[in-house]
Amino acid sequence: MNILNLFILIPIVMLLALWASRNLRQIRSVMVVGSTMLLALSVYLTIDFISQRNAGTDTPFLYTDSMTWYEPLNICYSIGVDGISVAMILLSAIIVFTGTFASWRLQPLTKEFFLWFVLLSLGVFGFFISLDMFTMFMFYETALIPMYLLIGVWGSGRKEYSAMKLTLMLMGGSAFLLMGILGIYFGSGATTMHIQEIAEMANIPTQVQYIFFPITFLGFGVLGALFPFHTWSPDGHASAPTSVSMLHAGVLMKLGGYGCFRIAMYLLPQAAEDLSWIFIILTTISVVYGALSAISQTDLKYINAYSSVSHCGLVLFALLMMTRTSCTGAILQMLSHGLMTALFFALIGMIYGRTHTRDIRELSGLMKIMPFLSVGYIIAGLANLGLPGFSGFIAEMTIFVGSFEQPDLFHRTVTIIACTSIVITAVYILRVVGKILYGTIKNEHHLALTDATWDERFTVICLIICVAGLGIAPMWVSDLINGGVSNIFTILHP
Amino acid sequence: MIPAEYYLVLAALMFFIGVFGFFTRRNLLAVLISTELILNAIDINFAVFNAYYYPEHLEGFFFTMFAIGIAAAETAVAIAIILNVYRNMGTIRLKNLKKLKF
Amino acid sequence: MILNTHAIIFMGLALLMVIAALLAVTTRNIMRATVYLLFVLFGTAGLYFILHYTFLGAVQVTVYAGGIIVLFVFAALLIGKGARDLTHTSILRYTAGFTAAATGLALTTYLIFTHQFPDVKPLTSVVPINLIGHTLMGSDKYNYVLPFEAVSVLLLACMIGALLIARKR
Amino acid sequence: MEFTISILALPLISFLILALAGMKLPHKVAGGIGTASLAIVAILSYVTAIQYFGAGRGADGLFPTITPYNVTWLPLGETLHIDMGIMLDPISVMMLIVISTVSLMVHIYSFGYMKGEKGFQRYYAFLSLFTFSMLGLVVATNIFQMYVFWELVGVSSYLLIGFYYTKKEAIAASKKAFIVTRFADLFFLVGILFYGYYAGTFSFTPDVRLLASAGIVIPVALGLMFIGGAGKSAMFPLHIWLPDAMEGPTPVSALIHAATMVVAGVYLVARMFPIFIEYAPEVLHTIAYIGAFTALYAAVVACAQTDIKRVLAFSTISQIAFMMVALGVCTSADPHEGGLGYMASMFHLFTHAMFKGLLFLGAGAIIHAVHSNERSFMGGLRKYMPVTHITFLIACLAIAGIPPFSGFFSKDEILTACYSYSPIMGVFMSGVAALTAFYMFRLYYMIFWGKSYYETELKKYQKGEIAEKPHAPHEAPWTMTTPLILLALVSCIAGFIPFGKFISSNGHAYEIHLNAAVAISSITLAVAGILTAAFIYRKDSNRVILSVKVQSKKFIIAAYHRFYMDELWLFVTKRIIFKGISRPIAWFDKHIIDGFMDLLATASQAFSYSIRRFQSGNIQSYCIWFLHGVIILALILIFLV
Repeated sequence: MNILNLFILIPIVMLLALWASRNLRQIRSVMVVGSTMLLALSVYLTIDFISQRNAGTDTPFLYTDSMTWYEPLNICYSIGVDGISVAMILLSAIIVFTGTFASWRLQPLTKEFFLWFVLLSLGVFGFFISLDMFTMFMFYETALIPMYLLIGVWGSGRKEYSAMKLTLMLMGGSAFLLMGILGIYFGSGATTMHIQEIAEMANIPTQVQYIFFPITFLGFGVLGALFPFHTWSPDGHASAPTSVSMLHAGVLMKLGGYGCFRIAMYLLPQAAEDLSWIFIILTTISVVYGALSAISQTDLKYINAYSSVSHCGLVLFALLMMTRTSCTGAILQMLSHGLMTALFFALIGMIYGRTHTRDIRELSGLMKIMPFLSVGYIIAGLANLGLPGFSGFIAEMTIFVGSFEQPDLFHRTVTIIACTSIVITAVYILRVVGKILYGTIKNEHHLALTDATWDERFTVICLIICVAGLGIAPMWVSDLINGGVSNIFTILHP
Repeated sequence: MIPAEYYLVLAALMFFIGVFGFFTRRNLLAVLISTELILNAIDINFAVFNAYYYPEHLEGFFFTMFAIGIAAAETAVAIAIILNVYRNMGTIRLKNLKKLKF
Repeated sequence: MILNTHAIIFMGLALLMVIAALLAVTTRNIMRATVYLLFVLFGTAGLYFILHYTFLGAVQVTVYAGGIIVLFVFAALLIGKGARDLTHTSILRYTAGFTAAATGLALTTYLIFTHQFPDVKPLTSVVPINLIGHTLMGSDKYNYVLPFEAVSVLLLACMIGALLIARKR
Repeated sequence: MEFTISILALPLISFLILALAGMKLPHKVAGGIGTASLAIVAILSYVTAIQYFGAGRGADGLFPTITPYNVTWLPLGETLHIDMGIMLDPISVMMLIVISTVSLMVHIYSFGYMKGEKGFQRYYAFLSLFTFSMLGLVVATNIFQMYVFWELVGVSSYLLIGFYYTKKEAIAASKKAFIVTRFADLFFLVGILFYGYYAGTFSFTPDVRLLASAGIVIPVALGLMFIGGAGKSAMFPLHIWLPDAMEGPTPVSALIHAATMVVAGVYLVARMFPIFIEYAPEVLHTIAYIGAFTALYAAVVACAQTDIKRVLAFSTISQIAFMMVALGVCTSADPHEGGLGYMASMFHLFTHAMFKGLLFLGAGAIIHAVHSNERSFMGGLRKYMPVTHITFLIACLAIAGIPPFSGFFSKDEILTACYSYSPIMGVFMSGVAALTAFYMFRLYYMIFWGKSYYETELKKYQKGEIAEKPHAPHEAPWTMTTPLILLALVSCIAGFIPFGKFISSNGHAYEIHLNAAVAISSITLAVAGILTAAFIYRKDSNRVILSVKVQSKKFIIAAYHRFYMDELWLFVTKRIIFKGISRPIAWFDKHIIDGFMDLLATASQAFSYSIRRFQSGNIQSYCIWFLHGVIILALILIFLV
């Protein structure tokens, strides 16, 4: 059997097992076993993929498989992976794994929470392994819907509002997306919705591309927090429970970037070439604007959400720069941002769980009370502002170097503007670190608080190791991704 | 021999009188009465078509008969419901029955 | 059209039915409405007799006039004052209802008179009762034992249902 | 030279050990690990230097550039890749010595200085991290590796400045230091990107043809890189972080903010010198002018400070500016033809690291003794702290440029280079040098001479005016004095090193010969400066000084406030960026953009409410509409179709 099917099967089995489990112990063991299996599987997949590539297989996708699903519309369950999807699957598995531990003590309705959580991850994995546009879209929707309940039920603050807003905006995005997919399918005259086939036919008329590129890009862009459709992100993240924030910012937002690249740009290359300038402007605004907004926020999660807007903006920005290096950088940034934000949200959730406030004006001197979490926070912050040795640095540098390969004035200018974000990032990160971790303790009640428990430590350490590992040894990931990007570029820039 | 059209016109008249009553009455019982009028008009039509155009068959005949039977059943249930509504809400005025409304 | 007995009876019945129907949907007293309905039902039974469907007329009289009207009367009596509350509806609704009904009527009449019906093959004698019985109980083509059984089950269900619904708790 | 990898590895390992297990280790063990690893690193550095310079010059008369390690760390596109490796050439070997020596001294010194402090292990961990990053920076094989370590240096500086994390000023200072340097790094990065694109490589030795065809871009790239260097090296107007950085522990100031990290900018310019001199001499001269202005500015400000560490900080800025000037006045790669400044700059970097480290460590000893940075708590300390006094005096003499101390030789070379560039520059820099002598000895006299604060307090106590007996200042423990003595010795003899034999602008040996005119004039000026300082500050309340002070009160106050540069920056950041841009953007986002999205939602809700009446739940109205619809459809079907 194709190994990729396991990424669907394991979550399904987990769902059944969760449904059957009777107490907290069983739920936890199902989650731990399942997520560990997923992680192990994804690691195996990565290793096997690399060794197959090294052995010289150079088909665009490996582990391909196809099964017709619905004859009249030529919908197939086509799966397969290239370097990019392998990286994304690995990322998702890590986040699901750590997310499990981050919600170790979640109450109430633990079982239901994990049911939705697993359903969400099922959607994510399905999205990354599918090669059929419709199947992809279906998994995309599968991943979106649980979000509504996860935020609406287990969230905090104005959770109903946020959940509604997030879902509505993302649904609006998927409406565009569906239009785009159908446009591509009928425009190309293909016999299936298989991405590779449509891309190789390459016979979508330019006029049609001009219509459907913006639509598709926008559809995915909403999920990638493209300015001005990013406002679901701050509210949504602020209300979401910890592990959901992690999964959402860590993986779900990456679906946007991945889709933009895999569908919008890959299948509509001509329009991508000609119309990219519009979106470059928007993403440049995203990058700088998100960072600047983050400076004056007072809620920790808002700061991080705006920072995500900025970083995810950089992902789309790099994709639109359309050089091999910048696109590799974009994927690296997706990986790196996924890990870093997950780390950040995990830490914020842990701090919030203790102090019951996320307002940076009310927090101070946490370093004395919870040194482990504080050190974790500083490391996350430093990673976020692009310190060498962490993943953020290699991703940003790859992006900037790649963007510089476009020698004309417009691209140069926006690249330099985007570069300024690294300074602004430093400003808001250090502001937060200085305010909440350093200094003296203002609130007497905080003195009684405890440092991280074992499950929290485990989550944080896992993520830090991943962030640092990616930052110290970027070669293999970079190669892995580069392979996938190169394949796409044979179509994008023949 | 009376032309079939006469019957049909009569039935149509009764039908639309029933419809009119259905629209304008504000009382459940009265609405039900209007419904009976409508049903009756239809029954007449069935009988007339059968008797005038297809006398060798009995479809219309039986249809009317079953319609009468079912109308009786329907009325019984409807009146039971109306009585129940009245008992629970103290009124059978349509305007006041809003409990199930969003 | 020759003005024969049938015709005169038909005209009388028609007049009675239309007037009674109009009164039934306009009167404010529910008891009166019930009685007007009774007239209409009797009129209908009369029409069936004219059509030589005597059995049908009998059914109409027993089931409708005998059964249903009794139900209405009991309901009206049980509800009492509440049933008498027959305030009229808004003028807007009234007009809307009237126009709809009038237009519908006009349209239907127009269709009746313009439509080409097949040739008339009138019934000359009363439908024999044994034919009705055989058809109702037969299981061949154009026989109705299955609907008959279905209706009997339905009636049973209705009876139980009506009991359940109206039962005092 | 394969063993050089351990020069990098040891501090890193020590950092990791201390960071992961540090808090559980006893203080002595933690400090011991850090110091031991550093001692080995220092020895290895000396061995490297001896082997490298001992191996002699190659056939072309140059010391060969050795690259024992160079691995591709991150490939970027087809041609570009970031490499990580070790490159040994004269200046990197020289820097290895400087860094490992000063770092070792600071490690030893900190045993005494930081004794009993909470977070002792953390302190040593950070020191190791810093040393690792700084060593990585100097041995970088390419500009991007340099940038990588440049950032790491910045962050370790951030962590060390903010070491006392409960202190408000320290937090602010660390933040400021990081952000200001980061701001400068942005330019550095853009410069690197330009350079990388047009040179097709990040290495220091690019393809000459590519550079020549790039035109104006290379000077721009180099200029941007210089801005990055200016941020780290505290050139005006990016110097504002350095005085504040003195909030960190004093040994850290000695190591990072005097001897090593702040000269990274100079090192960067020196590294890129061949390209500068070939393709962007104008940029180089601009650097000279910026440096000259910074030197003067910092020297003037230093004259008015009362916090002894601040004085030293400004003196550092001024001295680094000297090095920048020296690099900037070069007009050719040949040391005989106007390329002298390169060698002078490196020489000054070397000597300055030693005596400025010494000054800071001395200041640390004093602060350790009197528990304050303010000069009003000092005075007359020479009796109480003899060792510190002598070593501090040596350092002051060195920085003032009095022979035979090391500063004289290097500064003399700088002045010679300046005179050969243009007499005006020479005279200007000589003036600044005199000012240096003045403010250093002002400091010296204020600390060690004049009325003793302790004695005054003691008298008050004896008279019964204050209840508590003041603590007597005491000499520092041996762990602190040993590094002082060692560094003082180095400061005494370093000037006699035939520096030009090892390092020169084109790599060929260069014989240092003192320019008699310059030497004599600079000595005269220095002595004049010292005498003025002695005249004014040796005794308290001199009449002349009072009248001068009164007459130039405004100027002194302005200088004390560093000519309001901080306020200007604060205005830009707080008022313009934070209040003027960030707040409005956040508001805009919340109310306009999000408001628009909400408006969409509210509008559709309002619309649905308006058509909600159709769904009245009233079966009669449904039927009316239904019948109307049926009739209309029927009419259409009958009459229109």
